[in-house]
Amino acid sequence: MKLMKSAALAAAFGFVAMGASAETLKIGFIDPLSGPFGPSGDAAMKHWMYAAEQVNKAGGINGAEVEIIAYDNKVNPKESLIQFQKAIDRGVRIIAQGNGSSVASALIDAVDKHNKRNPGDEVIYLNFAAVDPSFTNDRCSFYHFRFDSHAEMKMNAVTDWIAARPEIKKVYVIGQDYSFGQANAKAADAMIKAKRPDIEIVGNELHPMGKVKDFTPYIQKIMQAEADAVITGNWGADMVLLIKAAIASGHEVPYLTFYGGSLGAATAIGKDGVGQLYQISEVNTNLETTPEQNALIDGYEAAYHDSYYYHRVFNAMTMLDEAAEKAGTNNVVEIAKQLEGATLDTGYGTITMRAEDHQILQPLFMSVFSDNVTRGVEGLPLGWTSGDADRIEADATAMPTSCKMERPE
Amino acid sequence: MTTPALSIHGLKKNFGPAEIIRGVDLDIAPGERHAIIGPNGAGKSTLFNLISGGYHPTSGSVKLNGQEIGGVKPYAINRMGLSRSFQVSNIFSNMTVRENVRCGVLYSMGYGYSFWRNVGNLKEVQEKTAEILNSVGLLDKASLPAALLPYADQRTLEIAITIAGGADVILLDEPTAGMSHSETERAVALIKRATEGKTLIIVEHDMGVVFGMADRISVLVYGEIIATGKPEEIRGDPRVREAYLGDEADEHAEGGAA
Amino acid sequence: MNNPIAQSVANLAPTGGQKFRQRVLPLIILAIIVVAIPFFGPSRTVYALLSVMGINIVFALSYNMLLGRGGLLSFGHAVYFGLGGYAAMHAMRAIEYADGGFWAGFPVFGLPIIGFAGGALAGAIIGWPSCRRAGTPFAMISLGVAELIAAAGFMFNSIFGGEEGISGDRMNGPELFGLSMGPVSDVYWFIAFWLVVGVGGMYAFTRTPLGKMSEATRDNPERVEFVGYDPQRVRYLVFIFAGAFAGMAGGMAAVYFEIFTPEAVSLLPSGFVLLMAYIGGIAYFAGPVIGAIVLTYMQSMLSDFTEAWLLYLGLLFMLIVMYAPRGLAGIIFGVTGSFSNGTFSEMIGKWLQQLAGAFLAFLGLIVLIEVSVNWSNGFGEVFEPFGLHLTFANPLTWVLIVVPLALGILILRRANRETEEVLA
Amino acid sequence: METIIFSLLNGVIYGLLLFMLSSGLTLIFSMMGVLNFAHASFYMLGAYFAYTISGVSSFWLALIFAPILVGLIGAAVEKWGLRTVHANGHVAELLFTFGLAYIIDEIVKIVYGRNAVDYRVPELLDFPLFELFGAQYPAYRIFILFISVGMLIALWFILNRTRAGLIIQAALTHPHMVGSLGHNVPRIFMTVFGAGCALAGLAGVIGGNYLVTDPAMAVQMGPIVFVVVVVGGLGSLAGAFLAAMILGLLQTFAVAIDATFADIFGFLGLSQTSEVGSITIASLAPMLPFLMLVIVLMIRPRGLLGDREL
Repeated sequence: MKLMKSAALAAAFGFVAMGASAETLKIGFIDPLSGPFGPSGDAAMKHWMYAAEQVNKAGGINGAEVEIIAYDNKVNPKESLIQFQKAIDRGVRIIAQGNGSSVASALIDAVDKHNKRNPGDEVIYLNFAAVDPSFTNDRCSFYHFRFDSHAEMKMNAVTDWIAARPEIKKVYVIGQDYSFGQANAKAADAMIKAKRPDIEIVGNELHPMGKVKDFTPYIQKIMQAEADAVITGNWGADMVLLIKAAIASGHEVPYLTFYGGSLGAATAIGKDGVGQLYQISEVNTNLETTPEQNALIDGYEAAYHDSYYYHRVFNAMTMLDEAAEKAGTNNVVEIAKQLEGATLDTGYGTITMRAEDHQILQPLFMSVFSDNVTRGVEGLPLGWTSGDADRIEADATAMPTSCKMERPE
Repeated sequence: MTTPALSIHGLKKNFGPAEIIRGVDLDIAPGERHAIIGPNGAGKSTLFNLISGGYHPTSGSVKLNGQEIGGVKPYAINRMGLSRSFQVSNIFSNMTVRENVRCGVLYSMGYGYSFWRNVGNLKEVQEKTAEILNSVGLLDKASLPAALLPYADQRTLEIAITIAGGADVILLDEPTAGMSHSETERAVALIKRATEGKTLIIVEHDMGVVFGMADRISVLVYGEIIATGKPEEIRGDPRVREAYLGDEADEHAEGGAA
Repeated sequence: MNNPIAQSVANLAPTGGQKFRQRVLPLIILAIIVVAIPFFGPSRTVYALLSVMGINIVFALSYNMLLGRGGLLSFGHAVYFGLGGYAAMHAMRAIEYADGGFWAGFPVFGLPIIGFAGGALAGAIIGWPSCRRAGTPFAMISLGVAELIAAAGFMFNSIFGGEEGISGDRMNGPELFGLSMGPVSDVYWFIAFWLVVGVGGMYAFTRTPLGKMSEATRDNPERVEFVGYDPQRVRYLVFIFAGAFAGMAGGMAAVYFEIFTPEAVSLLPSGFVLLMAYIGGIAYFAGPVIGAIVLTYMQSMLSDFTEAWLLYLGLLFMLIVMYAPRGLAGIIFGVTGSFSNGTFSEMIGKWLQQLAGAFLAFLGLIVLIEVSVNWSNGFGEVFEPFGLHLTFANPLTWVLIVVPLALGILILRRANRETEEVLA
Repeated sequence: METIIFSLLNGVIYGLLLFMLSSGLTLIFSMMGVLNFAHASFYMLGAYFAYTISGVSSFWLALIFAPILVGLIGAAVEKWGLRTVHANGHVAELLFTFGLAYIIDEIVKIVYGRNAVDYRVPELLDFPLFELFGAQYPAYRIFILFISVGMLIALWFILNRTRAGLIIQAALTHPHMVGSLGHNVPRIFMTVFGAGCALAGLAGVIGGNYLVTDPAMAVQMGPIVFVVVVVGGLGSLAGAFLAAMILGLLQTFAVAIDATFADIFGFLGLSQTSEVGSITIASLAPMLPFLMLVIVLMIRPRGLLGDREL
């Protein structure tokens, strides 16, 4: 926060464009910091700041100190574009954003247009959470790198997990009625039919986003359909209320979520969700890993009194560091060239930034909410755990891409 | 006989079970000055609202120059040539006096809802406004906000807005209510001058005003007209005296709640 | 003018000089400021802020056609901004993919006209049921309609483009005035042009018969009926114009941002435009202009200093509603007005007192809010102005909260009491 | 069959919760003409206070004291805030509450954090009461039912059997008359506003753990409350009750319908694959209240049982 404020003061009162300086490498973090989505952005910002601290302790990137400058975009695409202009003025040439595909879409567009209209002064965009598949398919861009598995890859992993469990015979899909939920619904249907034609999809429901207060009627429908597992891409209150309603109705089947581990969900759902709430993600803090990784988690949680969640932020920072060192310069186009196809050995396996579409390939884990964990989340004795069978290898998550990348000379 | 300016037949108005107007018949000739008197609660204001479009009649008919206007919207009736004033000053208090009168002029001059003209440049509107302001004696106060006018001037402005549209049937609802004696005299002179050649229907409590101005008088009691006639006929009518005086005594007892 | 009476009333109306000073001069000053700014070599941030301010000024003024001039409180004005913007956005794509025909010859510079038409059309359709009533029913209908349109925004992907909206490229079609529309400075001229057109157009509207009757309908709908106007029709027409100018602002936004998302038709921007207009002052034509400038700055810059900017915004709004219902414009015109009528020297003492009181109270409040926010975040940071180390455990914090707050409120009360005594 | 019974039960409970939340606003709105935008914020405060109180003592104490606390805050807001702007008319009052909602939201975020808090159903009620067609029915829902009905009876008793209630009833139908009866109008307003807020607070206490207690709960509930009040009609608690029930049932039943527009309007040639045709009734369920709001205001501005127009 301090970093952000002092810098912001300079910008607001100076009102002048500042060039990029040699001593610092500025990363413009553009995410919600106030309003209803403030918590998500805030948590991500803490991860970025801790990641920057770690890199700086090790001497920075090519000797330059990494500075995270946070911009509050209120999850509003238009506001994000204003903050983007502010960031460029401040000498930021690397932006990071995650929350909200609408914002990501606007930023990809804006970055592309900026780079086209200002050759020699390019900006690259590290996307750590916006999962619309199109960003690394038909809308792919040389300047955009995604460090999270996109929605279809996650759905692919979820359906792989289901396919490996013969006891699951009937699946229900429920999601929010907007582009993301609609895409999920289609993908789930197609993938399950392809992998396990014997599984019956007993329901594929879309409900309006953020409007349903009582999910019990939906749960009754799911129960009457006698589903053995439920897949949902819901996030925020829609996810929490759905799970709570399922618990209250005693519907004890796996609820396979994309965002069950998001901030605040564990607290809101509580111990009743144990054994029933699943999430697909690139990490859970109870996985077996290296001592370094454990030290990182401990260090982060001690420094920020917050749960370690955005593992991919550390992946992004480390890959950025390595790419820049390899390029021998902090010029972002050179960094981007080195990021293409880069690999990194993490505490959970090797990850690759696929060159053809700038999509990360990383192992995914289907974790279950449990009360028998060494590391809890949100200060609770509850956390996420998974067995060996719940690991989906990085290669298995790969999906074909329709990307036709245009690269600069 | 020529078509009456205003012709009312079998007019009734109920509010739920309460019959407020219980069958009114009245013909008023063009150019006549007609006064309606009656005790409080007789239905005078209701009758005005029925004529001017404020209320929908339960039954019966109201004809303006031979055309049915019962249940027609007030603005439509106004456009057909009937205009009214209100018992309580009903002016545009955030506007200047000049703007107030101009509001009354605009529609009749054919500028209706136009949004492609600057009101400041409409010469004939300015002239008409000035003429009306002059005729009611408010010319020197034209730039004052209407809310700052003294009470009597607000009443005058009320009349000015009413006559501004050039309607030939004018309804005035207690135009001198609350005025001092000298103010009343001036108001009466103004009304006489301003409604020259027009049909005037006036509700008034001040008997001096009524008998000094009206060609004919109707007495409305409990929703019915009990007598219509020349002032001297009404003055001598025993039914009127009975109904009126009896009720006026009650009115004093009640403390005059309107 | 051969009529002497008309001549005398014409004398009562504002003179040519007054008219020029009050009506034309502010517009010319606006145009000069707008033209002068680029010569100071503004940064991208300044260009971005100014452009958004320009858009918001037109948007807030269009809102004030309803609230300030028409007395209609709407909770769904962003619907027209959004629909106009979407219309312009679709047109921009049509220009991009045009293959001859009408759109191939349409300059991107003219897209606000499409927005204007789109907003007017939306206003004409939605206004028909909405404008039958004024007051609270109108406000509630606008809220319901806004909710419905916001939900539709996420359902009809072919129109709204789903969550990610639709985007386009403004660097297509024929160029106008030699502007490629690529760099922010080119877009600045575009925004400036339409800002002057919009402000001028909406000012002119207040001078038309319809504009005047809209004010009359706000003040006294009953009387309006009895001078030949249908108040519903007046409201409806005003509503269409308000929608049209909001749509024009949407068209400006479409060109500036090159993207429109369903969030643009949601309740949030509808609430924000209400704040802009009201904080600026709805009783003055210039009020929403001031409000748009101040709030745009707050929205995009204040969030750099504090994440509690929404709280400050809320507090500012409450203070305006409670103690300065004529808004910031009311305060400004109160002060400038006192120069012309010579009461400035009497009032200045009181104002300085009020200013000092407000400043002190505000100081205490800032310390309270900032320390609270940092305490709430709880990750080791504390509020550190001027090297002070303030936490709730630090007694100095409480001194810095309570003393200025109490002192400020005391001064404010004293100043107000004095005025009451003077008035009495 | 199962669907119908479940939808009925859930609809009634949701409707009762809505009624509890909106009855206070009906009182406030009918008497003072203030359409309180912050009403749902008081509901949120109720939930958060209950969370705090049940944390240090028990849920049962929270059930009593949280609404009282919310009511006191409401009364204070009326006395030191709303009354100041009263002279500037209803629009100013509406805007005041609009700003108040903003501020309460932000303060709650600072004090309680921006994520959900762990406010849960008390142990005593945390068990499945009975099983219906294979699905468990939680006891807490029946508890909500009892509390709401209890409140309904208490409200009815106060309004019809006490002097204060009779004054309030008179004021509901004839807001301008109260002053002439010689009653202290500001005090009545303050009491009603406080009581209305307390009712919202009570809804928060029992709704907060049934749903989720987070800073977004006010924003989510806010507009629905207006719908209940407006559709129910001015001055009519019975109307509000009816509207809440209709909304509760409508929403739960619509969810259970799988039909799409194409199924219904197929005879018009609407195809299943078209954008409009593929919309299901279920996905429209949460939009129904707003559709109802707009339609009622257009064709019947006095609401279902209101005695006068808005």
